[in-house]
Amino acid sequence: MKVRGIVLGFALLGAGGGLLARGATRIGVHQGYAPEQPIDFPHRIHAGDNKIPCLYCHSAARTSRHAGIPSASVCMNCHTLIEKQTTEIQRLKEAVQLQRPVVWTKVHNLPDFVYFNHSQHVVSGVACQRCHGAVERMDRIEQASPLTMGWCLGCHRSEAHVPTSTFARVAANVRNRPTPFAGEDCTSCHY
Amino acid sequence: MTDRFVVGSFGEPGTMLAAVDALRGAGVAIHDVFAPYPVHGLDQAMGIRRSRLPLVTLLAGLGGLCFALAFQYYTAVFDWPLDVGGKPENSTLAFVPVCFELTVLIGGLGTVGAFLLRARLFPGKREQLAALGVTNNVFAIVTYAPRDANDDELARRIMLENGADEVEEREGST
Amino acid sequence: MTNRRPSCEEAAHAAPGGGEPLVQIGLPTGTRSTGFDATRRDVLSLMGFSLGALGVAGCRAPVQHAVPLPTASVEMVPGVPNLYATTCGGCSAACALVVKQRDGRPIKIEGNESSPLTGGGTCAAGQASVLSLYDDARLRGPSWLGNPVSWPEMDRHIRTALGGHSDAREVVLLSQTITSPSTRAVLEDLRAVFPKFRHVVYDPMSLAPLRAANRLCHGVAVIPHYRFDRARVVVGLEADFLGTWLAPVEFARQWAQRRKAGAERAFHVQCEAGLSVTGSNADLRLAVAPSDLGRFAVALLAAVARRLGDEQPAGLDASALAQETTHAAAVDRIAAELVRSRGESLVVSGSDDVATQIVVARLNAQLGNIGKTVDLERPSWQRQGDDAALPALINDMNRGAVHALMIWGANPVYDHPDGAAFRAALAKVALTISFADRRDETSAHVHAVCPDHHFLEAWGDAEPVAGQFSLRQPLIAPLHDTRAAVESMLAWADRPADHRSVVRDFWRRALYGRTTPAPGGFEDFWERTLERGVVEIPRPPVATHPFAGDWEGAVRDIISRGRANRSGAEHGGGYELALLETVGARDGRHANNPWLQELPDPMTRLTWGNVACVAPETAAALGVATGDVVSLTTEIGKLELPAFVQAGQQRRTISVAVGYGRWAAGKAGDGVGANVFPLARVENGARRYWARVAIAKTGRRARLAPAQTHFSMEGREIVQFEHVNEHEHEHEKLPDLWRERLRGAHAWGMSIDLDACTGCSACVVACQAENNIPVVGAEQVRKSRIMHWMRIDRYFEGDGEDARSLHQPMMCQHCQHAPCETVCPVLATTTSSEGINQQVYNRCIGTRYCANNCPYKVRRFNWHNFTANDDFPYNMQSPLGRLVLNPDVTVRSRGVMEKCNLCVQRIQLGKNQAVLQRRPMADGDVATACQQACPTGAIVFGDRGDPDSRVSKLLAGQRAYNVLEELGTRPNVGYLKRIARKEST
Amino acid sequence: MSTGAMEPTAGTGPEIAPATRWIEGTPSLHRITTDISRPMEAKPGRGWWICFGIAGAAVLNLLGMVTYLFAKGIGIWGLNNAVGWAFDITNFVFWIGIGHAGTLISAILLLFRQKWRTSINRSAEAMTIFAVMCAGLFPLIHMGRPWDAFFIFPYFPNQRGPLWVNFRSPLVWDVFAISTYFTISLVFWYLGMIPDLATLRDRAVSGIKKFVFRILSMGWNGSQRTWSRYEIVSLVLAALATPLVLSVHSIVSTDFATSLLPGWHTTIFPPYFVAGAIYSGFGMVLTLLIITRQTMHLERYITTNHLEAMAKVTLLTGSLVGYAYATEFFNAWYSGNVYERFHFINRATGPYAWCFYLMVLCNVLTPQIFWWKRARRSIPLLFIASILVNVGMWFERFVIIVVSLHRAFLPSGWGMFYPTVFDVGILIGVFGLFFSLFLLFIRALPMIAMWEVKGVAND
Repeated sequence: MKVRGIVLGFALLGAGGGLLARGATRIGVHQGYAPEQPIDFPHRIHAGDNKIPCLYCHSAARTSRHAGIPSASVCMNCHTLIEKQTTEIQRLKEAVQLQRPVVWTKVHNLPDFVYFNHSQHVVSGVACQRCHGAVERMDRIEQASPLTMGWCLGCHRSEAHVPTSTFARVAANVRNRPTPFAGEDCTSCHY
Repeated sequence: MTDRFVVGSFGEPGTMLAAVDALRGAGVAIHDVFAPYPVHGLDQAMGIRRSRLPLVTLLAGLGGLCFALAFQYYTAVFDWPLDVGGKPENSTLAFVPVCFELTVLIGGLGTVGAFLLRARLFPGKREQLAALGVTNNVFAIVTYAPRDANDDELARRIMLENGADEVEEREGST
Repeated sequence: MTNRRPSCEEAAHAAPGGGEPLVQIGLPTGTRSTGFDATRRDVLSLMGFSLGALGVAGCRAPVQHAVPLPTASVEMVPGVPNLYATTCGGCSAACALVVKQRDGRPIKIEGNESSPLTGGGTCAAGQASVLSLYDDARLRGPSWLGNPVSWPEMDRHIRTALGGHSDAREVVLLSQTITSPSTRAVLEDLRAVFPKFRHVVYDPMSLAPLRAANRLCHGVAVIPHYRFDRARVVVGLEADFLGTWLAPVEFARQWAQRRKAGAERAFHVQCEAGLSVTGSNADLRLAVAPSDLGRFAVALLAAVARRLGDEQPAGLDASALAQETTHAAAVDRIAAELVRSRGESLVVSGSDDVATQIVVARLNAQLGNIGKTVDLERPSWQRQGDDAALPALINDMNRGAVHALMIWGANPVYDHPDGAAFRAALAKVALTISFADRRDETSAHVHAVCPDHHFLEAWGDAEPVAGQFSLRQPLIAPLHDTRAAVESMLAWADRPADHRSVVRDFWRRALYGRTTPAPGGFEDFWERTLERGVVEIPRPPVATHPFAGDWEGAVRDIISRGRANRSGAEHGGGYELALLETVGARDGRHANNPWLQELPDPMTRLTWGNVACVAPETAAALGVATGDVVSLTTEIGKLELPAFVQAGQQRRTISVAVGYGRWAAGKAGDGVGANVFPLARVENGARRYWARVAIAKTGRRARLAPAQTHFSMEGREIVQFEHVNEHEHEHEKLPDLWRERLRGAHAWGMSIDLDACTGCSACVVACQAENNIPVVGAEQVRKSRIMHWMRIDRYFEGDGEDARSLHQPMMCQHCQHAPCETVCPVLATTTSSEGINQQVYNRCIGTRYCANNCPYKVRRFNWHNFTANDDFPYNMQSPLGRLVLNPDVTVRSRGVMEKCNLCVQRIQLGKNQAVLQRRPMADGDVATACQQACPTGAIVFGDRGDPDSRVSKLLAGQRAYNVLEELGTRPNVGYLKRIARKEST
Repeated sequence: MSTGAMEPTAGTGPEIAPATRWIEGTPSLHRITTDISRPMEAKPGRGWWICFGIAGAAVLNLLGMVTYLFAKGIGIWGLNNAVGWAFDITNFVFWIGIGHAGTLISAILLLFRQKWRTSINRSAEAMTIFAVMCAGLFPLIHMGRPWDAFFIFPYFPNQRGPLWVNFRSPLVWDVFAISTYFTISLVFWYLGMIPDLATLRDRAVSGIKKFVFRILSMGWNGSQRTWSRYEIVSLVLAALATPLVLSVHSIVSTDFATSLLPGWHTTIFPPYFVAGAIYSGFGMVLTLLIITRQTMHLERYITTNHLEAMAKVTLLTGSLVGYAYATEFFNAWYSGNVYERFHFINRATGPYAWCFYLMVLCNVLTPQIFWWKRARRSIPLLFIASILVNVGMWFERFVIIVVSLHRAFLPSGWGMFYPTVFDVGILIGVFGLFFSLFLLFIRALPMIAMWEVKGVAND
């Protein structure tokens, strides 16, 4: 019976260690991060109900590394015509009149030392939702993906037609891999 | 179940050895002998077979070797074949040191683990001493004392003849 | 590479005053993108302190904000760099630039490829000048009698002090050379307003004697426009035209064009006292003391004349003259070369002696170079300073004749021998105004300091060479409450106007007429010129007459003085102190620029200070070793400097760099080195840049900050030579143990032409600016911890005066079999599918094993945290200084290894552009920072996978080789052997 | 332990026994127990306190300096772009070397049935463990970013997906070699101590002591059946540990041998390093034993014969090392490689030549005195020699590392290394750490294997 006690102890220790390890690997991962915003902007209404294309507001995503948060003036393109008034819209109009920039809280923060270029992906036809989740169904925007290196690589490899599952890779003749279309080099993202 | 034992303590390894021989000669079943250090010749005297622990070592070692080789090969060739100094993805020679180390590590730990299990040793186990000072300077022979009494006498007599300082009977469980 | 824009009207029109427009422009969505963002820095510093902080940084990431512009900008997309053409304000050469602006901040200076003069080259100082924009020492606003005031107040004060313009009291503008035509026009207007307006021009490093000589010989007091690209033989007499003299970028380009011309390759002779960039690249270098320079020129003239069968100077025969110089044999040979290529030769001299300049002018005339390699009709408008004017001005000031003095871009208290006198005289002037951007040595003593814009904040134009115009436009709204000097002066003249319209109107009025009218009229012309940056507008040639100077008089003068010198040399100590400019320090105006202070001088490889260069023989004679402090005593006075034993130095001379020893430049520049300008006294109307000196050991030692300590190649084939018309056998490649690895779409590589590289070090600063390389300070440099990714190694061949100095740019060689990669335990450095040796900072744990195993020693380790660390008070410490950081490049934390990555951020940008434009990449799409900066085009980057790319062709060529090839590292960076000319005498 | 004696034909036993006695007199079993337990049961003497005071001070200094190091970065050391490793890795290799004698004595001598090991192997093993601890400190603190040290372990799960570690890098080999070596040595040491722990348990009077020893001794009761398995296990471990010892320093030597630096890139490094390691290890064992036998009055068990035997080993390994030095120079000359040649000329005539000559003096010349029996048996001589040997071996590593680095291929990259106060302070501090650990050990645990001595005593 003593022996059993010992074994049990070791088992518990192992389990604890496992949990710890799992916790450790979540450090710096903010999946589900959904901070409050200065203006309660519902993507559900704009991108969802009204089907405004993402790139209408986040136009920079086509040309820049940043998708960009639209200037209040961009909002006014529509909101000057729409008479629907809410306190939130009021705040927006204030900001425009006073030329006071809205200080949004950034949701998707990449880890340090990582370069990500939106335009590259947008032009290559990667859907926004693939990383940002079903934004059109979100009231308050939240980080849908872990944004870890392993997560990025998964996609880059499938895009690069490099088998990702171990067995697939074992099956595939590794010697003549196709040269990745989506970069698999360190310097694709780190410099 | 509880048994009755005859425990004889000796101050000298020589006398103890003689007693062991005599006892086995008289066909008394020896449960175990307790000593402050491994008295040589006692194994043969008691007829203990050589332990098979080295087999465990071999298996554990091989296990370690295979794991090391497979793991390195997997990480370097399959999981992400990076170009490191233009070297071949499968730089087997470079994998040798780690293979060796893991062989030794797992082999060694496996053996010790197996030994502790087999010898029923674990931290905090309460010791069962055959006699006071068996870890210092006393050698103790423990024989089973079966029901019928004269046999019992036999064991006691042989031990005393062979210079046991003291012989006692005890109840106990193994 | 990125979208090039006509002009940066936005920045131009943004409300002046303070940084708030900047902050709005500068912090677009994603503070992270701006590279100097708080979070990254905080995380790093946190990490710096404890392991726990890693958890902190990770578990609860600091909240970040994204601040879009209130009104969307058409031009400026956050994260997309824009390029704007403008004109450099670093020196009077006024090179045409293209400046990279990122999120509203100018962050990188590049040469303007469309300029016919520079062709896209820049110099070290030019590259660094972007950092001066973010200099903490800059004044935040105008100040009157030392108290900050608003501009209206300031104008009121000055108007009252000027007391109307009617009365005939003298108003003087003291400035350095002004190459801006519009500004010159403004000054004419001022003459109209102020009856007695005088413009005094002076340059710390003056060429007045050259202009004087041309006045005497050709009737025009101009500096000719030299054409080194047309010269098959170039003879330089104390003219460091590849490094610092006049317009080094333009000249280096021309010179390199000739050098690369194969059989047409120019033969370049350089005569100088101290080793200069130009001398180290000459095919034949002669060490000539300043006092002998004139006699050398005379001997050369005589030799040429004899060969041409021309008349000899009356009463002197060639053989006698030949004896005047120590280099008789060489002189004859040079004469032969010169005569052989008459009309295609060029003799330039930076001599401070009019007589010598006359002899040189005669030489060029005799050789028929006038109008061919020496263009007097379309002269250069640079270095217009008049040496005699400043002493005269000081007299007038003392007499009280000067009522108001405006000082613009001049700092005589520091860089003039009469500085003290000038300072004293300032007190006698009713109103003294300075446009200086800082409280420097001079502006500290004036009534009103009206800080001018940095040139990246300003409008303007320039005409460095007759007919070659370029425009200047602001890249950013003024960071501080500054005002263009032109605007200030016009305001005080009651003709207020903003500088932009001043320039624009001038161009419409004075220049547009002379151009072929554009379809869209002036607007169109203006827009196009702004976009292009440069324009060539023909102008009537300056009237000159053929050589008619009293050259014989000059010769006699030189001879007699030479004899005096000689006899003087016997008893007056016997040594001559020669002042020289270095590519980093120049005339000292950039002294507070830490990039330039830490730029190793290509000739001495020293940083942070100047030294007394002594010839090895002299050093032995005096028992002086490098680092010994010596005292140099001239008739002007005495100064102490650490000695530096420099092979190639003329025996009887000691060379010291000017531009150091400032005391009011700012944190970085103050008290670095010693100021030797006071020795350059004015003698019969011209500044002398050499003096007789007595040198003595003080017994004290100084700790220099060298970037390189060993200058011999130890017989190793590091810098290799190819001998002209000598067949090199094809050397076979080493066998490869391993099969070729799978390669990606490209195979990036680089070729560096050692025959074209002058060592000017523009690339080093360009690399520093592009890649956020920190300045570490003298103490760390002493510990050999300088961080430059690209360095220019300097080796000596031979010794004494004839030592040949070799430059070799050295950065990561991007080996295909990189020794560093194998040893990294964590895969922080690997070869990319495109052949780049990648360094991943966030994977690096800093074992430094890679650096130990790197045969080229090009890896650089962050021994401390050099960012936002008060132990390192340089640009990266101050929030303002960090605005120069490149957002596309990681700011490295403490404890990680770094090195050249072939400007991978530019490669990625190039790829991105190609993808966006749905086209394959073409050769030349990507230029690394060093390549872009190089004035001689010595560096070529490209895809080695494409056999037609320039780099492939070059590296397949006869001269290509790899450094330490025998180690089998297979670098992707190759070198082209330096060409050693067969000495055929 | 006394396998030798177990041999029914104790062939080797009698041959050695008359020549040398490994125990003075014939103490009774009980006497042995009490003698060896005395240091643990008596109050520490003044000598011990003085030593511990000094060592402890050094440890505090170490803590302070390492804290400052983590706060400021390794720039506080004298390292630079030319010389990327100096005191840090020198100390690392040095301590790893020290760590070699312990396992060697217990394992190899066990296999060779050398009875004289019995009274020294326990402390030698302890020394090994402490030395490896000291060594292990350096790979950690020498990193630029020690808080990311865990990167060098291949672990799962992680955030990086398929990025593991570089199994081609000798540093990764080191990680495996040293952790294995440490673990196996620790297990070997502990296993060997279990019977003695049981003895102590049964002697213990105070409840706490008894409790602690009871936990540690795992209920050992001296059963012969266990004893016989126990001996097998010991033999197995010894058989594993022996190649392990050789492998560890061979692998450490590949840190240098696999590079391409002149002075590092040499094939003789593995055997050369192993010899050196054993050499320095024995030097350190000598130093420690001479001190402890005096202070702890254990002359009866640690006899002059022991010391002499070790002196012989020292002489052998010292000469091996000397031979290696000579070979290096010969190869450099014979290879005709300019870089190699320059390196060795520079080693003997360059700015660090004095280190080289000091190293030759200490490592090659010093041990030669042991050709004389009188020298081998003179305690003071042995003591001085053992110190010199360790000085010499430290400088050997310094020469190999710094002299090779400071003048490599491109003269433009040449530099010098000048130690700072932190370099020296940490060096001293680690010695303090080592000695404090050892001092604590001899107070807390039986520094001589009682049961083995008993075995030998009763032959």
